[in-house]
Amino acid sequence: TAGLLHPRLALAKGGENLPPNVPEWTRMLGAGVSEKPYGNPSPFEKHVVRRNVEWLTATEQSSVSFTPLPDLEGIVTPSGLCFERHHAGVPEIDPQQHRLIIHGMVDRPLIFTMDDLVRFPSVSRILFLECPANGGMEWKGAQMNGCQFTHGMVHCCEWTGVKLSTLLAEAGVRPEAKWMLVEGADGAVMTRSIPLAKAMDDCIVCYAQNGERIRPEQGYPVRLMVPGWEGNVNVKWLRRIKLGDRPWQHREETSKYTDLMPDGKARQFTFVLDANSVVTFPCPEKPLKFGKGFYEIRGLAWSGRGRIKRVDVSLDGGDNWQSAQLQEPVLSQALTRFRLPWTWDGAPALVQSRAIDESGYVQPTIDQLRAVRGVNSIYHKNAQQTWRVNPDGTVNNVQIL
Amino acid sequence: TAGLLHPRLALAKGGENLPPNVPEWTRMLGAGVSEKPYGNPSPFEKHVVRRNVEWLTATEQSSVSFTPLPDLEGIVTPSGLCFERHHAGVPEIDPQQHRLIIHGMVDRPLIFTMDDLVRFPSVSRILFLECPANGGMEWKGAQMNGCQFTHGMVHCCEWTGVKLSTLLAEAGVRPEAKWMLVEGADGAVMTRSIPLAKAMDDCIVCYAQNGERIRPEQGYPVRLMVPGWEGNVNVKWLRRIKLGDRPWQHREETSKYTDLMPDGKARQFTFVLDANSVVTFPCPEKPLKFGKGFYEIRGLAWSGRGRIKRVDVSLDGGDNWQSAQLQEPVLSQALTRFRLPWTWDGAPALVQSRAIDESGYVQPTIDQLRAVRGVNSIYHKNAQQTWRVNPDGTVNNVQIL
Amino acid sequence: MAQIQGWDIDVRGDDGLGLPPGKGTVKQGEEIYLSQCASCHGEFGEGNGRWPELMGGNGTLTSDDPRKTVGSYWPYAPTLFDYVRRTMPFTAPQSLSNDEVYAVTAYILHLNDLLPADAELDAAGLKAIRLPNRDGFIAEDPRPDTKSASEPCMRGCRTAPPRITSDLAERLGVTPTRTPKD
Amino acid sequence: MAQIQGWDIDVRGDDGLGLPPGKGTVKQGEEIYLSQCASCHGEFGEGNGRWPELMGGNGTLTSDDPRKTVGSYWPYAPTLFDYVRRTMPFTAPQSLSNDEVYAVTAYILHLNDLLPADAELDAAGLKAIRLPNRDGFIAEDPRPDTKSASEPCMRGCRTAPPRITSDLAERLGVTPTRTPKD
Ligand code: HEC
Ligand code: HEC
Ligand SMILES: [Ca+2]
Ligand SMILES: [Ca+2]
Ligand SMILES: [Ca+2]
Ligand SMILES: [Ca+2]
Ligand SMILES: [Ca+2]
Ligand SMILES: [Ca+2]
Ligand SMILES: [Co+2]
Ligand SMILES: [Co+2]
Repeated sequence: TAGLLHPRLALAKGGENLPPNVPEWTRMLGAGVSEKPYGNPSPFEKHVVRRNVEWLTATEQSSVSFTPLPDLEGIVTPSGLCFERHHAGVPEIDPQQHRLIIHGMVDRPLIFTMDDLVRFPSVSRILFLECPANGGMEWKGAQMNGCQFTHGMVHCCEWTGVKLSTLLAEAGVRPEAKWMLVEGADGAVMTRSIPLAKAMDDCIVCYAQNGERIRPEQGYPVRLMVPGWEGNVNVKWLRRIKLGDRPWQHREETSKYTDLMPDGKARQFTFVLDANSVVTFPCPEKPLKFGKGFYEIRGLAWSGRGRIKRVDVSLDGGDNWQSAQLQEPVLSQALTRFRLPWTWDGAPALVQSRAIDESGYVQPTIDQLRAVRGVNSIYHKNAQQTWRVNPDGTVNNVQIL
Repeated sequence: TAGLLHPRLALAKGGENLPPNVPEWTRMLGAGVSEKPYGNPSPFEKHVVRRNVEWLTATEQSSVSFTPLPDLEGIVTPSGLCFERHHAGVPEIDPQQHRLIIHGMVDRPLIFTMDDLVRFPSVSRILFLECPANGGMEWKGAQMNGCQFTHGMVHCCEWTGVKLSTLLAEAGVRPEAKWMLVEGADGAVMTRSIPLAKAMDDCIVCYAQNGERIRPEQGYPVRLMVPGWEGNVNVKWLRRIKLGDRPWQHREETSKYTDLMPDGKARQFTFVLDANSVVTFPCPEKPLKFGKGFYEIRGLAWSGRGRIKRVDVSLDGGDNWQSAQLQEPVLSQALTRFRLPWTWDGAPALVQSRAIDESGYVQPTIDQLRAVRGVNSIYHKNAQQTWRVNPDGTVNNVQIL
Repeated sequence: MAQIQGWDIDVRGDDGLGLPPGKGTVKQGEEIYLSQCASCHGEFGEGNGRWPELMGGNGTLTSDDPRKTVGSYWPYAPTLFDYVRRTMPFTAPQSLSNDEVYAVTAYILHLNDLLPADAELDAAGLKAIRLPNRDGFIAEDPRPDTKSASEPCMRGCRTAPPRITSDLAERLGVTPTRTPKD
Repeated sequence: MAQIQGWDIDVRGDDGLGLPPGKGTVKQGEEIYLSQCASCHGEFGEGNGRWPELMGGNGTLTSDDPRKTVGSYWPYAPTLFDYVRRTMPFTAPQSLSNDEVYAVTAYILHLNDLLPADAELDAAGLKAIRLPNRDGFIAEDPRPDTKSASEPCMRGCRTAPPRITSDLAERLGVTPTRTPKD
């Protein structure tokens, strides 16, 4: 691949820190090892932050902030940049005083301390977590001119905890139990009903995220992870699990997190996150700023139904497609990074990606989705995204037919 | 596994935040979404920090701080907790003004900006990075009573960058080139010589760590990753790569990072990190604080030669061994988490782990190592660690024969 | 277990299982509502600014602008008690007594023409109320609900050139900037 | 390329390739050393406290307490020039001129009895110096250098019960505490 970029390789000109000069930071000592017992990003990365959309919600305590996907590489999201969604702000919980109760249709109701939970056999998985409202602002048309806002309600971390099935075995599940209610300790005392089959299958009661204890915004000291299922059921600040014979029909599974169809009926308990993907470079925040020539298209794909099998990229609005390279290992229910080399000729382009998962599901176009669901279902908007690349290299969010 | 822990499941007694009371944090709103554009751990996790050993070095600018391994789960190390080792402090580099030069035995000397580097085809890998001095304080005997200090010069992150072979192809490698010198932009202007075969094989010029741009302590804005090779050659704040026909015999590969043998000769260019492992629970920092009963032994294993094939754990000082469960997927040259259930009978125990990698290499005992290398070689001490568990559940660092 | 009872606050929507003893009138609810709820949800439940509305919206679910409220969208009345008890008023969750929650629940139902002005509400009364959109939900998830060839087209897939149907995002000016506040 | 030259400071240890023009005397070096180096490395290169020592240690490499210095351990003299130029004095790297680096290099060699007191050093002189431990290094990595059965023993592996050979760690008191400083 020699000659990939060298037409425009930067030759240093002027500047006291540029060669041949020895930069100031090379001529002095930097910070010592005990200066930052817990480290932070460089001050030059101040723009890489979660952002909220101020006009979107009445209050910042029941609101959302978005992961800066265009600034990220690979598949791991740093914990400090994981999107936030909460309904009564982030509680500051003392782990010594936090308890998890399991009761209802069990043989032995139990109360666990954090020490108890950590003591059990543990598992770790790298999992994506997505709010089903991700992309929800785009049902009626292209609205947000930024990948952080069209797709930033997703993150991917390594989660560690005890399998919920282990805890339920301690309590003894009664045969009539078919659902469970999971409840948070925040001011929203968030509740969702989850089928017991999923609980027994792969749910994890997690206390660690990317190696360290879970961040406050993500449920410190303990949250539920429900692999591949919509973010809201992954209840944070988990305080209680109650087993029962049917769902609780609570506010977050009736008034919210239901998908209104054009006929006025609403789908309920739409848990699984269908395959989704987005090109994170180029995108509105990351234009093609060096003119014609080589670029690597980069993006993310994910599916609640398992592994990503393939991601196709189109540069002409879906007429022709090329399969991108997937970063190995491709993990089930985790973000999957895709990459495709591209030599841009300077002409306008319509860049799209299309994910296909191991179940054979193909990420739909926006009109395929609208044909079935109309434009008022808010949740589960997993349509192919289109970025228009303009001749000056700027990039905009558009929708096409 | 019902009944695993329930003899001592905590029943809440007293305390205004314990059930049946509704804790204060459930009765109020917490922080809103724009309060922390970049998040941090809970204030209750203040003890989970890198620590240095003040008596070890004359200055904190040429020193080391250690990863708090006993506090971590899974395999990913959060970037803020990755051990630090630097020789002139952490430089604060402006990425706009940083340059990477490739020259020497190449057809076209080149100067790259950060923008150039990011534009090239990228790769991501989850890799461990270990200082070869990890454990170096333990050659003569058990000295540090803490896993953070006996083994904490290792971390594991997802690294993203451009393959060095891609950049070298741009420059055009001349046939007589056999080694390269890599050089940092810090005040130590750190240099090491690396065989060109390794450079062409799997070295990565990295700008991202766990998704975001590399942390200052880890080489912001760009560092070299040399998978499986001793930390020091993974030069941080990378500013220059020069190709030549033989090693440079610089200070860090003669005076330092050479392994003095009992006969007075020193091994040079001992790059590969042999398989190593340590039990992170229990350990001196994490005693068995609940008396007899169930515990999960947890630990980490890694090898510069590829994948960990097996980890055996002994509870009786090496008389009997059980193979632990390995966290999937097991990645080449990455930390590998192992776990083993254990019901402690309250008797003293000698807990050890022994890693075996895919090359068939078996992690040695300390006396096997000493028999060959004596006690003055400082580096590459990868002996099996022994923790003595006392009847009161406390744990100490010991060495046994 | 006594300890569990303090946290065991869930009320099941479809049959009201878990509703506590207690009662309250629409009249009492009005007073609580006006002092503790109206500042956000509006004097008549119409919702101030972007704060949620709690009434109206009937007949809008098939419109271009569906308004989903207790009256128009919620399937079960006991859910209202459960939600208000667990998390309202927004800034002081769990500060109301059970009687007060019954009262304010009654008042919100009244705002939606589901209870007369002189009504008193208790567990039995709440269970007996049938909300208008009771049968508005489909509990079976019909997804995947879009169809594509199992081997999707790779070359010359379009019959007509792409037509931009929406390109306002760039000019709308609703996207936050990349510059962080200090 | 002119731009590269400013950063192209490496000097190869074995043959001095890259040594710049310039020169300095032991005498000049002594002055620089005493004002800019001795505070850490000691008046005679003996090293103050835990700061590195720069002389002595000959004959200690096979002892219990090897002292590795320029005189006793380093294989190549040009490496000394390279290292001092790139990073010393510690608090002001690259602040010395090439002549000053030659001078202080000469002085350190003199402290190690490798140059007479009246010597002057330049590139040719530095290349000509042969350090005592020139042949002390093995460039081939002989590892893996421990042997274990390819299928290591799993049951009853010990011939004698384990004997603790070192258990001081607990009592030494050199391990930092878990409580962070504020
Ligand atoms: C300070 C503002 C505020 C006050 C005061 C307040 N609420 Fe709310 N209310 C909210 C917000 C915000 C939400 C949406 C929360 C969410 O979904 O995260 C909400 C949601 C609701 C809902 C659910 C609406 C739906 O359709 O899903 C009900 C019912 C409700 N409030 C009732 C009350 C009652 C009763 C009171 C007084 C006792 C009250 N609220 C006081 C802000 C307020
Ligand atoms: C403020 C303290 C300080 C001063 C002043 C200082 N040094 Fe150093 N020197 C150090 C430290 C610390 C190291 C080890 C650095 C490392 O390995 O990271 C070192 C290492 C060295 C070494 C390598 C020793 C070895 O065996 O590897 C040499 C040679 C050296 N210094 C020469 C000098 C000279 C010449 C000067 C003055 C021009 C000087 N130093 C001034 C602190 C100092
Ligand atoms: Ca410290
Ligand atoms: Ca709420
Ligand atoms: Ca903001
Ligand atoms: Ca130095
Ligand atoms: Ca309104
Ligand atoms: Ca000394
Ligand atoms: Co859903
Ligand atoms: Co080595």
